[in-house]
Amino acid sequence: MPNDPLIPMIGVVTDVRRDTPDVKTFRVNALTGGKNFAHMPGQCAMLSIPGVGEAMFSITSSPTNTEYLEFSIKKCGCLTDWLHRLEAGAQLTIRGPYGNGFPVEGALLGQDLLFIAGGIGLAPLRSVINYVLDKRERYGKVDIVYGARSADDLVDLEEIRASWAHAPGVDVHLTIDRAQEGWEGNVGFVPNYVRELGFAPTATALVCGPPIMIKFVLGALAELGFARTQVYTTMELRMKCGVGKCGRCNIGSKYVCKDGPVFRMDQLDELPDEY
Amino acid sequence: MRELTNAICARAKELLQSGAAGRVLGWAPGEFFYDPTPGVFSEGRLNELVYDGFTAANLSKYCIAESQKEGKVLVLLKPCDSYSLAQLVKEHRVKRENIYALGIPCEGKLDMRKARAKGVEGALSFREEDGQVVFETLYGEVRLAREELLLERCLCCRGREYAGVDETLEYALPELPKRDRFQKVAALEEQTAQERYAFWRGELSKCIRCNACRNVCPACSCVQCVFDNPQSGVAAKANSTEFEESLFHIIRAWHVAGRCTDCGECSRVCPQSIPLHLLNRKFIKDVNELYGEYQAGADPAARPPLVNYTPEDPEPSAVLERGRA
Amino acid sequence: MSLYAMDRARLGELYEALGALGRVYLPTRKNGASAFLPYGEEGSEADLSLLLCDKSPKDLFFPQSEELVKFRLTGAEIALQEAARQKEPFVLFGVKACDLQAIEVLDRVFLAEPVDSFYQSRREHATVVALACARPAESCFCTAFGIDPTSPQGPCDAVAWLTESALYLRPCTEKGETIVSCFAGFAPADEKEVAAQQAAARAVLGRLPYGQLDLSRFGEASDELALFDHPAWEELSAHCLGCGSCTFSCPTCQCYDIRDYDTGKGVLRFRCWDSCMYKDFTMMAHGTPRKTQKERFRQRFLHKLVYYPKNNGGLFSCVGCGRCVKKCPANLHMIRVAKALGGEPRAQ
Amino acid sequence: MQKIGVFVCWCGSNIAGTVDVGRVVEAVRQEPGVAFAADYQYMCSDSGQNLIKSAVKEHGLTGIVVCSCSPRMHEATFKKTAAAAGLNPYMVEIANIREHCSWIHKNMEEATEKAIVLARAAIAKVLKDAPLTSGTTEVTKRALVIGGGIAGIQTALDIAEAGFAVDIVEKQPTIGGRMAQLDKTFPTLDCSACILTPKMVDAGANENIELFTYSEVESVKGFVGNFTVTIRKKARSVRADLCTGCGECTEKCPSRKTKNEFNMGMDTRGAIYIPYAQAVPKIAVIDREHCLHFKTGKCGLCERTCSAKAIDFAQEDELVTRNYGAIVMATGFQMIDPSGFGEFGYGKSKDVLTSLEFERLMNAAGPTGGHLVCPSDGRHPKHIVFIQCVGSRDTSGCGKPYCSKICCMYTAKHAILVRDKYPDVSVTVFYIDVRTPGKNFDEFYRRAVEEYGVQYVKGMVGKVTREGGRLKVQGSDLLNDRQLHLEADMVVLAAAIEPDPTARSVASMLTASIDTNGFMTEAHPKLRPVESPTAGVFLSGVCQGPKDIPETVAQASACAAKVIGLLCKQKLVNNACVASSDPLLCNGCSSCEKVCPYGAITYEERELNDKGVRRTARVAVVNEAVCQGCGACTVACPSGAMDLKGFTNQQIMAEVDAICR
Amino acid sequence: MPLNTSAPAQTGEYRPLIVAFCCNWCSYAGADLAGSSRLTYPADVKIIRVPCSCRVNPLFVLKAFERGADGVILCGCHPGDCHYTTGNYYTRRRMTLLFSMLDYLGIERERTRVEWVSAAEGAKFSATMNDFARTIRALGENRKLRDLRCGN
Repeated sequence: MPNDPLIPMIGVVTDVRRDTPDVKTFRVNALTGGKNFAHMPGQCAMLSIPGVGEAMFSITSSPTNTEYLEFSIKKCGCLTDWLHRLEAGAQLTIRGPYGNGFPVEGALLGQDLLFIAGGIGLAPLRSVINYVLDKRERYGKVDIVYGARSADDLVDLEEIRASWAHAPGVDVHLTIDRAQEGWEGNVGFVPNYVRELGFAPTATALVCGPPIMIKFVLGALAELGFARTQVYTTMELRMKCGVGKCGRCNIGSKYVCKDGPVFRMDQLDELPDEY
Repeated sequence: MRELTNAICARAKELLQSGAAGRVLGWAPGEFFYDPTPGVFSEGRLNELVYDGFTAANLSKYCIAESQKEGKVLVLLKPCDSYSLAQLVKEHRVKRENIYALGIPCEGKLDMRKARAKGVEGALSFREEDGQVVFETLYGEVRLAREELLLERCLCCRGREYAGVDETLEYALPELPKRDRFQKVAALEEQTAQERYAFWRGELSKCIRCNACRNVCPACSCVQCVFDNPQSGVAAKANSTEFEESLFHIIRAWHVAGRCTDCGECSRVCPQSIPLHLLNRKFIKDVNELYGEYQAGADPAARPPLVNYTPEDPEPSAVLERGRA
Repeated sequence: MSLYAMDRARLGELYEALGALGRVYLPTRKNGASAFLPYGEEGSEADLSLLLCDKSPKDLFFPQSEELVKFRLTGAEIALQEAARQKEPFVLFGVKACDLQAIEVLDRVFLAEPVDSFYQSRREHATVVALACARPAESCFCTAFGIDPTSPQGPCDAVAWLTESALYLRPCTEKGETIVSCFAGFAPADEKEVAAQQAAARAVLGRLPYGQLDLSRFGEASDELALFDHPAWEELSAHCLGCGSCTFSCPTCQCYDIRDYDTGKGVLRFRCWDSCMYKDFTMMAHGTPRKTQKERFRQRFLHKLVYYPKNNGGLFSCVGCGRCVKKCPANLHMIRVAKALGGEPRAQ
Repeated sequence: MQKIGVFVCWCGSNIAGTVDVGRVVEAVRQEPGVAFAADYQYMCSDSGQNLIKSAVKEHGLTGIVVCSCSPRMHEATFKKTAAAAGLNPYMVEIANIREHCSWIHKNMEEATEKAIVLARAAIAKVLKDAPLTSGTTEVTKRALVIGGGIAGIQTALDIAEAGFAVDIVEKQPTIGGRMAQLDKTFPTLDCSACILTPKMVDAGANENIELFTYSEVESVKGFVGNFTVTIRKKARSVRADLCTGCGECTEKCPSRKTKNEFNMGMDTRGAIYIPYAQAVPKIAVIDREHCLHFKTGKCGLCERTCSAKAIDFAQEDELVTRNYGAIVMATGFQMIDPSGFGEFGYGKSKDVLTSLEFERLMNAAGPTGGHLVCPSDGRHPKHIVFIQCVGSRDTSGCGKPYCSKICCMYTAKHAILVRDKYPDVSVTVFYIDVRTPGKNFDEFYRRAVEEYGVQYVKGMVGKVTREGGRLKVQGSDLLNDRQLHLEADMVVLAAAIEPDPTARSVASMLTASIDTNGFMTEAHPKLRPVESPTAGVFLSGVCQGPKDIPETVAQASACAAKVIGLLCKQKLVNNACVASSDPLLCNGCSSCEKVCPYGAITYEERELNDKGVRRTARVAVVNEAVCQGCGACTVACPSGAMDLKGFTNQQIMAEVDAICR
Repeated sequence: MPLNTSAPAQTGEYRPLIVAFCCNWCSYAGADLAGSSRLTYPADVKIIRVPCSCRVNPLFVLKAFERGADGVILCGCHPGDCHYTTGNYYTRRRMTLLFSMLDYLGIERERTRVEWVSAAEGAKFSATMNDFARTIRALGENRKLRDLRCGN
């Protein structure tokens, strides 16, 4: 391990998978094989291409995966453009893990879980879902609501259909914004779909997606009777150091990279509205 | 000074009442006598407006944002400030129709840094008496000649002409010294390259890249500065090497060349006391000597020297050999 | 611990002798500005009587720019080489009480887990000598933060007092003792002159205009949301130029950026000062949560007065040095903000 | 990831002789982004191009670098190759390792190192290349020919014959130019006027041709296919629609002291005049500078004389603005004033003439009606000395460094004409070299020597002085190594020819470049000799360089062919390397607009979404059809909003970085 | 530490690094002509092709110095002959002022140069580059205006 939190390790891209037109999933291994580090679901890592930049990404693979780390990355800026050009065999730098993660070994144990994701928002939840599915007995019923603009924009559709949909006690509810040929699932926005599906407020909800989706999902959950203490989300703010020092990612007195990125909604309520 | 402040307030009040403007951009009192801050006043708060030896801030740059807002703002401009506004208007950076520019007289602004350097410690208040400034301090009273405390730009005051104001407020004030503003530039030009290099290294090495000079500069009004743009190839936040210190200041001076009105704000606000105006004045001096006198902001129709040419312009090689054997 | 004194006229000899402990950084005037600079540089003039240097001593621990790691890229391969940490000891002499407290503030950031090893190596190799203030300025308001400038306390190895004729020194660590032992000019001394100076200075402190600045609304127990939504921010921040003169002059501001520089032969990753006042500070590919200068301005002041204290047992991350009072181009400084927020909201 | 292919050309031994191409290939393989590198003997050959094409396909290349000769040679070739392989042609960069490397360096080590650096720079640039697509513009189906001499006339006639409208602008009151002033032409001794005037008449009568005589180009805007030209039709003070060309007025005009330009000032004309009998159009013109009416307000004799009521003293200059697809420069030449060469006594004695003056002197329509007499006193000459290379091939700085090309031949012609018509007159020619490279040229010269007994003396004349009514010529005879002192009645100077001075101002309006001698620069001296580097501007006749009549006519027709080729196109493909402004960075300050030579930049208010912050701003907009891609705006822009496609700030900086690595 | 890394390793002789910006229409063609006429000049000179000398941003010049160039020369069409009519007139003002500023800051003024070279002046191009390279060689390394991190 390096001698300073800011000094990264070398990671090797061992596989690149195109999920959607603008999302690719990268498999990363340590130089010597295996994982660069262990993590908990919901934690992040700082990836970088020297000379291009550094940015924080959710680790999409489950901690139960002992072979490699995975990152689903949407092309949206300079660094992600570069990352998307990488092919298997390329090297990058990686440091982490950062943040608190979802309380999979705490508050979520034994709970019914309702995962609600939109678009690339599935990335951090995928780690939790796979963790939960691998340790299926520790948790209650699992519902996954996942939506995107179109069927082409659903990340990991293969895995969802091949694995999640058939897992015991798991219901997968897919939706897309607008009808499209060959799509037989639901059509409509995620918040409305959540409302239609009418989940019981006994479950714990884990929500991730674009801010506007989160906002309306929270409204829908409130209508369904979910308390703020039953809803978790994960934040995406500009994190630079990852270790709570560079002064960028705070919301009031909380640092997203240290105290988050996973927050329970009632915790967020206590913070200034600046995210 | 109180009398002049009253006159300004009175005229501002009339203008607000007449509907010429809806608010006033002026100077609000600070927590000390020397730290007034730019402020916007409604009619009811005009009595808070200050205008004295320390209201040095050039308000022109604030007009960029103010003029985007609804309604018309009355802005108080000292003669030299008015050129900055005129230049901004010329560059379409200020919506002129939302501005009412009132030219106000100036007898030169004071530099607290000079006062401190001359031994004014713990100053609590000041008053002006017969060309002297009297400071009450924690350690007793200190009297200094006013001229000793003038800001660099005021020592080389270019007079009481205004550019492009809607009206001026007449008020008799004593004349200011009119030193040659190019004296120091010329003196540097006389030195050897090695001496000049040593001088500028000494000065620029103090730079902390706080960007105060840039952000206060009315000519540096870019939506996004090249030094903040990661795509520009020169973006940098902090000085990492001597080169970056030089690069930033050369390019900044270059980008404002032909547009800089020599308002001197850059040097006034530099927390590290770097005489940045000497860079701008070098360009101004060169332009004046090579392409004819040019004062940015003075003539709304004149083509700025760097977007202009004549077929007879001197050659770079000839210019570098100027005045050398 | 015991007090020593030396002849003020022999300060030069002391500085030379301190050289045995490492490079000596002193309050120094150079080219019309002041900073903690190595003793003996050409064109510089060390001056312990400077009340405050233009630049705080923070860059000796947290330099404006420092290399973290170097990458060499060959084909697809990345080779990585960590930058060296501080290995040479050095002496930081003449830190005022406010700046000393600022080091404490920085320590709690950089030495908190995970420890920043670059900062740590510099702190470990430093011998810090504090210096009491004899003639505070009107812009000083350290006392509002409970700092006694006549008797500096905090992460230092010795405390010094400079009088008309002598320099007094009270070591407070073993490292501090070595200062006394490395210079023969020190002799045990009594407290009389020091006490007299302290008394005189305290009398002045009592007359500071903002020595008792009301900070009761801020700190660990403050109402974060109320202060965040305070109506005064709008007007306070309206004329902020968004420069970093406050940040970069401030002894406690420690926001940083990590950037890469392509040297043509490799890539240097370096850390540099950044300012939360800059509009690109929190800029992401799709926008920024702090959209206007109001949010950025508020962040800086609330960080010092509320967020930091809440995370650090009530310790403010403003130390009342007054540099922002002197440096802000628009005079939008801590005193103004604390007054505006601390009292009743100003009538609109 | 970009996948760059690098192709290193040997150019036979041109490159490979000095640059170790193998090492270049090895070195560039290490560069980031390079997926393929190869060398080949002739990359521009079909098989070379095929190598590129197959590598693009096989390796999925996204951009290519060709290390070869100058991009001015084969950039277009390789762009086409890339396009054929399915790559965007702007993903091609050339590293010039021939002209800029192998040809100028002798040391293999040094040249190889430099070639690697140049290749690296090109790789760095191509890595930042973006595919560009060109817009298209319509072509205005009309051409403008500037200059109505034989070159202009021939070009216009050919274009008109192809069915396109063409306008001729001629500053003189008639077309015809210099050729109209010549007596006979070499080497056939045709009568110049006899062969020219039918063409002049054709031009005047052709329904596709419109003549703007006594006119000048006032301004030119636009670009290839879309020029907008304003022509100033100077006031003739004579209504063209009424004047019958009867010449009545010219006879009556009381002002008779004006030097007659047509006769090189050797006689005079009236203030109202028709330049010569065969002028086209045959319309009188009043020279206001010398007209009594305009000088004194009196007179008006012509007005009273004219039965057609064509005189119009109130006539004003008229500005005509027209659109053209192509512009032809046919501005011709003039003879230099040899009075700068004091030793020849030109200007001191009337009997020292230039060749063109002599031409008029021999002409039946000339000042003496074709009688060869000494201008000083009208006596019949006994001995005429011709001096060649007066001001040509002159490196002293007084004259022209180039060979005027036509002098040797016309001097031979003059000598023959004199000896033929006046066998009693002896003729001596001083020459440096006699240059006769042309069909029947040397034969012609030999006839002068052998048949007509013209004395050719190799040597320069040192001095011509007047002595007792005759001229004394002092010269050296190099072949016999002696000084000659000759008595002569007339000395004729074969003065250098130079481009017409108006060419310079017209060229600058056209943004066409001019060489140090004032001749128009060709797009390529060998391969594109009738095109200017400025697209849409073509070169006809002596404005491009000295030539004789057949060459001029040949070039004029070649030029016409090029114009016709352009006018035949339905649409033109624009320059893809144009400026573009990032609205989010634009300050709207107008600096860029001020430096744009084409008026390609305008401003508009635009609603912007700046990373979530909405604002309305005045921003610059570039007209891509008008922008020629100079990049002046990019430097005037302080915020870096303005950039130039194909030569972006990032690309140039990447090249700098690569070179300085 | 040897600052210049571009020098051939086998000779101890100092080889400067010279960046020449050449406009496409005149000077680049002039350089081509120098090449086809086999008029040599030192390999220290590396040419960057720009459409017009007016494309050269002062940032490029400074960037070259930052990266370790020892001299920067700009070549364009002769004033009045610019392919784009006026480009080199702006270049002339810009570079006059910029180079005067560099001189003012104490940078050796011989390190910067502007020359007008037409497409026909291959000989002038070669002579200019020879002279400039000689001048820079005599001046030695650029130490005042470079980023010390470069080349590492």
